Amino acid sequence: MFLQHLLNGITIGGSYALIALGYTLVYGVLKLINFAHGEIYMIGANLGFILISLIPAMPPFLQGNLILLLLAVVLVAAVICSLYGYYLEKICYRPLRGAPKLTPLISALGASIFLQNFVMISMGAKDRIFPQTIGMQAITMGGVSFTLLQLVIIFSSIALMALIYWFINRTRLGIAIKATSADPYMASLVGINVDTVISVTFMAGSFLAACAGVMIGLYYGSINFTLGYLGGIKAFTAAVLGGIGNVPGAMIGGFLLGVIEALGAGYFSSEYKDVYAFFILIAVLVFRPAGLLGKGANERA
Amino acid sequence: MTTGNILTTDSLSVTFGGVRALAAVSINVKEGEILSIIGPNGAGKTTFFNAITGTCPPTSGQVFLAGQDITAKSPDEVARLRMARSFQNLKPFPEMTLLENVLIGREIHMTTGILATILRLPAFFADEAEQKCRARDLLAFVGLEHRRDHLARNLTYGERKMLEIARALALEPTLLLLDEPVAGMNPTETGFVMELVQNIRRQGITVVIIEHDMKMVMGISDRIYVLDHGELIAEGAPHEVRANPAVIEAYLGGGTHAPTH
Amino acid sequence: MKKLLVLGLLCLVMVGCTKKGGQEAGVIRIGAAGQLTGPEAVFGADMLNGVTLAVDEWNAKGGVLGKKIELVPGDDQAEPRQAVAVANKFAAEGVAGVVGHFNSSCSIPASEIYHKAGIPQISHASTNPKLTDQGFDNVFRVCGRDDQQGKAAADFAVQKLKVKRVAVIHDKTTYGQGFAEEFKKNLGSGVEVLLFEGITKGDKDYSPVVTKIKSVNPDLIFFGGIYTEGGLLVKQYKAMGGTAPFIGGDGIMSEEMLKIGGPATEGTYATFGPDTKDIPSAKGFNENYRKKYGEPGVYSVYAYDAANILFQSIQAAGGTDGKKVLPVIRAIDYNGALGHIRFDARGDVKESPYVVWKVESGKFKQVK
Amino acid sequence: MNGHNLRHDLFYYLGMLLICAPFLKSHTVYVPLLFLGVWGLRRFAAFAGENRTITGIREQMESLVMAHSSLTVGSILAIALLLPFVSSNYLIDVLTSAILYAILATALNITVGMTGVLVLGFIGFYAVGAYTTGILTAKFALCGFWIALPLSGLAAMLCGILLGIPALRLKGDYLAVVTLGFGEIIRIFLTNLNALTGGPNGIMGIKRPSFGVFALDHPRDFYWFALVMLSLIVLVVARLANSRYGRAWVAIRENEMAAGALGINVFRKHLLSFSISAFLGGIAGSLFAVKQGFISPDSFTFYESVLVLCMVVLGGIGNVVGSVAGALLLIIVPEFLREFSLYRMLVFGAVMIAFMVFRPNGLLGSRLITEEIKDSADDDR
Repeated sequence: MFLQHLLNGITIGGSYALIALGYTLVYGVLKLINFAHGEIYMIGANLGFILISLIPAMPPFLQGNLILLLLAVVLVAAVICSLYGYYLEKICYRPLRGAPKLTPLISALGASIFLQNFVMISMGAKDRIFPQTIGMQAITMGGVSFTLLQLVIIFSSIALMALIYWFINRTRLGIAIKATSADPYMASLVGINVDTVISVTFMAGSFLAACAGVMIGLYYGSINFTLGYLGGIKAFTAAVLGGIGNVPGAMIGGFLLGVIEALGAGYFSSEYKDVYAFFILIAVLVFRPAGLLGKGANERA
Repeated sequence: MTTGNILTTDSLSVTFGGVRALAAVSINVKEGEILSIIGPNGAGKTTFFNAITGTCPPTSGQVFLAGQDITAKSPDEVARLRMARSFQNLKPFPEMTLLENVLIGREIHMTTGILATILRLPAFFADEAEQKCRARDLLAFVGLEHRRDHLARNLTYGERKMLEIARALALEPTLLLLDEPVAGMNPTETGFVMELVQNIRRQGITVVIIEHDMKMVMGISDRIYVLDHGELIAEGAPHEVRANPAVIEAYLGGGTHAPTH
Repeated sequence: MKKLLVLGLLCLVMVGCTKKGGQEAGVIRIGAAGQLTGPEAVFGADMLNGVTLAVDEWNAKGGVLGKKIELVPGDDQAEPRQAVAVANKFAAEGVAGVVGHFNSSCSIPASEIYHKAGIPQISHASTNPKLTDQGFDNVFRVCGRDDQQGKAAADFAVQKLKVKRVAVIHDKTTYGQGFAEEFKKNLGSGVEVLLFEGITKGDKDYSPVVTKIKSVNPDLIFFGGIYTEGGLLVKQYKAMGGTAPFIGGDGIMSEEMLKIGGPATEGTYATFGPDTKDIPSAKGFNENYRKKYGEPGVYSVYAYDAANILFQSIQAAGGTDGKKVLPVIRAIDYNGALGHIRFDARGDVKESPYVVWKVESGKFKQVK
Repeated sequence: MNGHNLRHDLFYYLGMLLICAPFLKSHTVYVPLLFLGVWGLRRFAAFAGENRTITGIREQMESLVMAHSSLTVGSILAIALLLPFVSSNYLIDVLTSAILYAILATALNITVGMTGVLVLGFIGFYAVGAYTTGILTAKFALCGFWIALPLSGLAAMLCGILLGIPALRLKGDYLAVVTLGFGEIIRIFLTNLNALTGGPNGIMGIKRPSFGVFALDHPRDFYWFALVMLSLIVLVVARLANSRYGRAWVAIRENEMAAGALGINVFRKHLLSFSISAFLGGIAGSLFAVKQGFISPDSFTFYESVLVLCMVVLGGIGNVVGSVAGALLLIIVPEFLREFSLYRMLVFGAVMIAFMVFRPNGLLGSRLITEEIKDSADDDR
């Protein structure tokens, strides 16, 4: 029972972690909460649905290789989503650089409402059902039941996190992102194009969110346009839990939140499932504002 | 505590993540004097102000204001004990008029309760009128009376500095800390500020100044402390400090401002 | 500029005010209220299509009392505040009757306004008992009540399935929780309720609650709620290796349920009205609806009949005055796509309309 | 504009169209039109910003209204009072709704606008107020409306203080998210505490208040009552704004550090503004409960919080009259757009972004406390 809850928590935690990375990366460079990030995740899931429903129209030799197709779907959705991230930043945040804190936050809320309704109008309000694809049979091992898909999702999220970790620590652009988070002014002095870095950060975050979106779509099989709100809030909580602006923190925070939720709902009451997330959020912020892995407690404003 | 010392620090230290910004600085400020603190950039002067006003609590050491331990007090408590300060990078309230800016400084002297405010009782009007009158006087004192209804964001750089001084004076401080009051000003303006500071002292207010402008420092200070790398390296009257080899070394070694220009 | 803007705004309001509502000559207006936008907009669309079909049919025959029927849609966004606004709007525009709302939480506050204005309200889907228990003389519904439905589901579970251990899950809505409580109440002493728990609507991850269900190992799982959550619940339960069947209500009686749940829904029970395929009078509706809008939603036919009852009553009353129309509706013996409908004193349908359906080879089929 | 600019714009919008393409269906043909509109707006904003005549006319009109401000306020009030005589019950209901939201916006403006503390879960206080009234007057019928009204405010204020004491030590975004969490927690508890709140069914049968024998049953009477409450609250808030409290709040908004150095206890002033705001939110909630006669958790969603925030922003942050105007605008205009309900929220979101980008100070600008005096140094911003 405990192991089962743990596994459930880790599966959902992986997607929280992926979305949380987007919040954390953007917060790092811009010191801004990208409230529309949850919607990017939602758009990713919807793109995944659109692309998967295109599969039957593909040439037959491609259709045989389902794994390859699914990979392609994730990739295409993620690339389109990163463009969404790019435009989001360009339209809603760039003109507001240097404006009071409140301003970009409100335009983010506006973007959130816009994207939600855009998808609602174009995709319809009802839930879209992903076709049943791979590995939905239950596998039971030592009292714990899981599906193949669940394992795939856990491993892909870990792989994606490794990828982003590599990107940030080993590539030129990634290091530029790190430098900009540390001190944008100094970064611009040493010849880093801060605008480009910010765009790339948004795109990277959106890329991950889209991957999470498609995976969640496959896992639960049903998506709609309201997905982004709750997913976004939860992921944000995860980011704060780990210490916003801190990349490993977001990953750990995501998994932790997933597990806490699963255990809370499992052992207490699932009626208050969302309350656990918010209570943790408030408790963490009040008692350890910098998050579990964060540093520089009070100066973050 | 010797009487006559309005501010005393006892081996005040501030550490930022392993870096010592202030190392066991002990100074005393005598009542009624004009004291300057100088030192090269990064010597820890502003950190010292932040440490004594509670903006950045010291890692170790103690601060006494008129004999009272204020080490652990928050900035607003310190301000209510009549220690006022200005900031190096200016912090006027841009969307408020000059008069309102100064009235914020009068806040601790205002007594009207919330109910009296809502009901607009006579006490409210009396209080408002009195404080506005005081605020106007202060603006006149720094030469900004004619712009009292302008927004602070429309002021020039020099005017903002003046506004900050007026605002700090509104607290009716016994001790006034000025962080680079003439930086970026032309000689005429500097002369005006020097006169102003002396006028302030004449009202019985002790003034501590951080400044790079040596003409001002040497011209009006009674005493000077010199900080370098967070440590106190010299103390004395202007002419003594000017001749101190350690000071010359510190400025020639790492600074842009030699104390002799 | 600043205050002029405010002035301008008020002028706008004034202009709006002068455009007073009222029945234009030659037209009878009918309101159709439900969630036309939002996550459950599909219910609104099903309702609107059903009503539109009825309106078109009557208009093709020359209208009611020789006047054309004009349909006025009202979007309550499944939110009580909006429902009240819609109701007030309908009242101001002088509609002759209202079909709707969908959610009980919307129908109830709106009914008070219709009551004051003397407008007949026939809800096609609000099953919460409170709606008609308020005692308003203008409120009717063509669907059943949750207490009837809860009893039907409980009777079926006890008498036919002979279950002993049940887990009860609901979605914490007026509908879902009310239904679940009625179900629990009607189970009797012979059945043990192992779990009574709510889930969050709109969530996608029900693995914690599913794990819990599995650990108590019930004979039957009751779900009070709609298909979006129901489908996921069934699917996640089966994916975790669970085997007990589910039973739900009208909320999960939908093609969507089958799509979301996939093969996992096989063997799921649902209480609902009888199959319209068995009702000869529904044939026309089913054909016409399919021609115009595709496969009907489960509540389309209820909306269609509600609209028809309204039109027939207005026709019979000889006018749109609520005072004349209401007694006609109360006394009506209507034979439509749902079969015979007669109202009792509260405004509920007289015969409990519930039967049990079961998913067999990917389709809901009525259990005989 | 030069060729490069044009080409850049072209790529920009083509790219946007391209990423929207997967979603394009027959009924979203308006999306390209929307982009065109955005483009036009951008050009127009640039044009209007540069065009002296347009700004000149605006300033002239401003000063004209300002010169007769008491007359303007008086006539607006007169119109508002007389309005019910020429409108239907439906419109009165819409206007009453707008008034309740105006109270909410005025209350929220104290924290968001004046003190600069972003609160995203403000509807939580509204909910606490509404449920306090519901529970006291209907569920357990302990007392009448007139006792419940202040109690609702106090209950909300208590929540505000309990939340504020730990939360107000945080800053900016963090605080915003904590308040968002608060709003959600309140809603979840309202849904689950069945015995107290009626759970998802909410509370029914809340009666309208009455003055002795004179019951405010007719929508028109209740409208007047709400109008009186709004006027009172606006008056109180305006008076607070124009006093040492308001000045201290604004000072904290402008620069917390400087305010602290001037002896202002930032935390206590924050808490004061937060609790006054919560109190007024609770009062609005109480009015909402008696207006609707029925409350359920559905009415207190995050979306409502955002809506109220938008009113504050649209009207101009920190501007008391602006909040009221914002509320009227955001409740009344969508009501006229009911026919286009599908696109309503889409446009709403776009307008929010456009406002932030093109007119961040809101419709009425941010100042009314003391009028801004324009001079040559104005381009300092």
